[in-house]
Amino acid sequence: MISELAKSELSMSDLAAKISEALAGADLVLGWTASGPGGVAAPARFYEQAEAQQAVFDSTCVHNLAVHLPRLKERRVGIVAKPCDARAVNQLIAEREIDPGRVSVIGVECPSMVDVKTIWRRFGYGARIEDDGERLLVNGAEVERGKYTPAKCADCADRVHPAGEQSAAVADVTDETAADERQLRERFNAMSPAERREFWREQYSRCIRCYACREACPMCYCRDVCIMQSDESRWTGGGVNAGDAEMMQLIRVNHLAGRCTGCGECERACPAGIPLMLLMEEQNRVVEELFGHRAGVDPDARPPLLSFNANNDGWRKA
Amino acid sequence: MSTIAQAGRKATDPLRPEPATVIEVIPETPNIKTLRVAFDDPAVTEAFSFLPGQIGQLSVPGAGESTFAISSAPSQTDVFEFSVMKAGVVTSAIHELGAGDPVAIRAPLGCAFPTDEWKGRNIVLVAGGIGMAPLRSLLYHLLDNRADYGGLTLIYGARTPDDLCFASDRDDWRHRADLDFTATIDMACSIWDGCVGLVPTVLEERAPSPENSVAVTCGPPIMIRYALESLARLGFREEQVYTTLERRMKCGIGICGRCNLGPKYVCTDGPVFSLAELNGLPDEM
Amino acid sequence: MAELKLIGFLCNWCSYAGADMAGTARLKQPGELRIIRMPCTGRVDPLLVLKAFQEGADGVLVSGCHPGDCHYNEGNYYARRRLELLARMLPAFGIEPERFEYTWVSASEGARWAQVVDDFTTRIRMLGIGDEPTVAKQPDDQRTGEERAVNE
Amino acid sequence: MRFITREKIQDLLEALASEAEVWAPRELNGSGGSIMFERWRSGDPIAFEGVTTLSAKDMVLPRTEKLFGFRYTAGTGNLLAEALGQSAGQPAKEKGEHLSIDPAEPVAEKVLFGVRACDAKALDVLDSLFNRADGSGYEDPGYRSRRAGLTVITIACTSCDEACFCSSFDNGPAEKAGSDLIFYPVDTGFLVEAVTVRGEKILARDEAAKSGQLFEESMLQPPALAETARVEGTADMETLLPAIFADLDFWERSTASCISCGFCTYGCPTCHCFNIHDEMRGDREGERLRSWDACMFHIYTQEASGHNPRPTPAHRYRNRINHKFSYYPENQGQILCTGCGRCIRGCPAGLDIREVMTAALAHARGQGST
Repeated sequence: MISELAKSELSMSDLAAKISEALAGADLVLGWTASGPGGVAAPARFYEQAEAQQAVFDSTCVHNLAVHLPRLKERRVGIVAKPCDARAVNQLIAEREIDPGRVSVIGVECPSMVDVKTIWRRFGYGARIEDDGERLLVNGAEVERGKYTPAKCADCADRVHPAGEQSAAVADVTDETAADERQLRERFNAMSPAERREFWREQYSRCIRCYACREACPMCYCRDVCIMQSDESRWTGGGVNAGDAEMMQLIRVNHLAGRCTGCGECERACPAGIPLMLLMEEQNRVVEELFGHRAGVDPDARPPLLSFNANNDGWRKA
Repeated sequence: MSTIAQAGRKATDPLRPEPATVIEVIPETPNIKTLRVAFDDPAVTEAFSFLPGQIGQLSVPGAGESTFAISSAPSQTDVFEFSVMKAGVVTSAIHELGAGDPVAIRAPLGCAFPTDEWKGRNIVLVAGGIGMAPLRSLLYHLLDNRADYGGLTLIYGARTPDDLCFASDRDDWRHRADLDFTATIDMACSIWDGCVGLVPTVLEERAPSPENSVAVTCGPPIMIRYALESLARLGFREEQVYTTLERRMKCGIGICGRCNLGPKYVCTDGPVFSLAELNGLPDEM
Repeated sequence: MAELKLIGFLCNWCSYAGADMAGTARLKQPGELRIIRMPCTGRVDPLLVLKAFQEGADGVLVSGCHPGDCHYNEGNYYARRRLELLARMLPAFGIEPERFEYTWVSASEGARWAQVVDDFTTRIRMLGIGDEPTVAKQPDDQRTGEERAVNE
Repeated sequence: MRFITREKIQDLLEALASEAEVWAPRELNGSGGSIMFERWRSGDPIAFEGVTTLSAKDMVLPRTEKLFGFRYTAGTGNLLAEALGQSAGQPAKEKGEHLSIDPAEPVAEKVLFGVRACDAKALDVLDSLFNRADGSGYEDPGYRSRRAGLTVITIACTSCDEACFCSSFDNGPAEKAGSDLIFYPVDTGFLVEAVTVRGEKILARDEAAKSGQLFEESMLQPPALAETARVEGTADMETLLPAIFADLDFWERSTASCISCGFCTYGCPTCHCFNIHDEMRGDREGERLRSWDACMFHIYTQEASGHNPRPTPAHRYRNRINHKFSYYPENQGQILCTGCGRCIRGCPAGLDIREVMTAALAHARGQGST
């Protein structure tokens, strides 16, 4: 069940209290501690109420922890979730993958995440990131927040938490926001299909087939029997090459049709920096255009590709 | 651009198989077939030999390669056998093969049963289902060198009479005076007038003496587990008990990484292990 | 000039029979389309279409029973959603959307089938040979620097 | 020591490129700033700073490598089969097929420029499995010929980042093992030290250079090297890890955030597990390929029967740690980790192998005392 949201003035002690409270009914709570590699938050599990004091939530809590829920089906789990993470929880419930009775969501307002990966690329791995909600500092010097806001946050449509309350500060959307990502998207949008094919081949040539895109995705819960890595299926070969990488992503896009909640974890996880969300975003847009559906907003909604409308689906006349 | 020819590489590349041909396919059970195979190159046949318990990589190029115990007598090397249970992609392709079809083989791989150490001792073989395959090779070796060993006992079981392999061998084994052979099935049925009972149960009923004996067991993991318990109850110590393991393998030469039990690789340090060795390894079966 | 490769995924119960009818009626139709018989358009995984393009198809046509007439009652209703989504996603994948079509042809519409094939083939002929198959199977040894865009 | 200016690096690579493929680190476009080893061509820029996203191991263990090609042809195959078939009264060659396997193909000589000591050392670590110098072990033909044709030019590290931990091991930021030449960065160029005869030959090749002398003598002092983070007690893990192997609860808790992707192994300069698989090109011919595989994948140990000895991410991570710090040292005499930190920088789940190592050591020592 999605529990009430933490109030807007969420302090770390409130968060600890929420986690302690959840642990009264749960075996463990998924959240973050501050001590991750590179000095940013890292995912953690809280089993005992005494551990809850270590919990943090800040703009480096980029991970979507809902990815762990399908593997924890047998346990009663609490999960600290940003609004976009909560959409994934909702979608897992909608697909009957997890039992809502065993999951309690500790909703946290999202201050808008920072793009840790980009900051580190630019300032070196482990560069110190400080974010007081207004000013963003890297190694003690203020930087322009907009440049280090992931596009998914800049364009966030989840300012209203799926549980119903207003989610507070999302970064000001300016032209500078997520500049690199926007530039890439504009460039992509201007391409012809043939140019895009070339673009993707170039991108996919860097894929090393580590499956981080799949494993980081909360909705890719077929995991161990996934057809893109199977002895049985011949959808892809077993080698590392651009063609198979392309097929892998076509499989992912297809299988996430109407199910992707847009959390961007696939792209964040990709060590080769392949802009996977270009495809996911486009598909989410088309799905909404065709079926008026946004995945994970309503845990009771029927996935659009598992249903049909006999009378109104006629896009092409016979 | 200069290149280095791969000259100087050892004469044999361990990952490169030798072309071979299926001579005959013998259906054993609804899902097990024995393939009689021979290398295409007479020089390869000439150089080929194996010991009981050793394994080989049999491939249908295009479908892939898989690991099997060599199930035939080590004394015969011009034509030898793999008994293959249909389970995945490669074994399904193998089951499609007929006489004359080409295959490729890397063999022998792995280590063998220490039959030299066993000379003068009684040998108890305990097999279930497809687990008879490696023990069959061992049994033939023991029979070929019968005078070197003491009493020879074989208990071989399967779920139903149809699931017992090596029908023509069994006829022979049953009539041999120098082999105490019991075939058993899990549950009684109308077409079976022999012994009925699970292999470990039958083993305890037959109660072979641990005195100056070695027991060798191979079969489904659950059978092995209970057979090991039964052997312990009969008084067999862990260094008297041997088994041969199966794991997913790819390279067969201890480098691709997947078949290890702790620091030991089933493909090279095994597949034959004494229970004493196994008990010293991490439990990751 | 190399021959066009057109792939048709046809429902067994209607379009395949319709194509058969067009054939027995000796209706004139172009020969580039290679037909794959499917049990239902509901079985046409959009990935089959994409795989066909990846392997070098110049055009892919899916044809099934008219909505409302599915042999399995609702297979083509599901297919319609998937195929429309696929059609709109093709440009993002880098495939010209004109190279794909889905349509409905019943078992009795032999003449209509001939028309569909003719229209589709003509359209693809205008577009010409499509993208080379993505050659997947190149061992990494041949990985070279010049195929990549790099910062100058 | 010998010295080369930064400007002359291009001339050096130019000279080397006339005889072999040169590979050097380079920032890629459109990849969010990744640095990768790329084929170097005259005039290409080189990324002298930073660590490549992937290691250099694909110089010796390509991501996908053709083991051999094979083809099915009509015609005679096995004489014995035919003889036996005739005596049995059945035609042996029902399908008239014969299998032939292509001979090995030559591989190109390569120069790897600008690698870090952790990656060069990793080659030395891999040698102990794939290509033992004393010939006492396995010799992998593909690895061996690639390695024999590989010249390794290493740049010692004068700075490092938080994920680096090479100082935890015998190697460090200027480790020599695995390299032919070591370049020490100084103000205007690099002090150069030859490690092998092959390295010395490069130092002696000035006469071939278009722009005159490449190397000069220098009295400059070698720079101060980087000091990385350390995990203490790495050498003890070989004997300590087996004690806590069976404590799956420990492994589950300490690796809980692992999402079971393969980046840590694919990014790792020493991870070398592989898959062997066949791909057909049409009906009559195909290739047997060897491709990277990862022990973090479920399918890696999945058996056709359905049984999997390492069914959860914790089982798999436990194997990975044990392989690196216990099994490999026991079997090959070297730790299978050089502290490059890629698995830490690149982990999408923020898991830090150093924390798992430290926790495992503490846990094993704690168990030992009770």
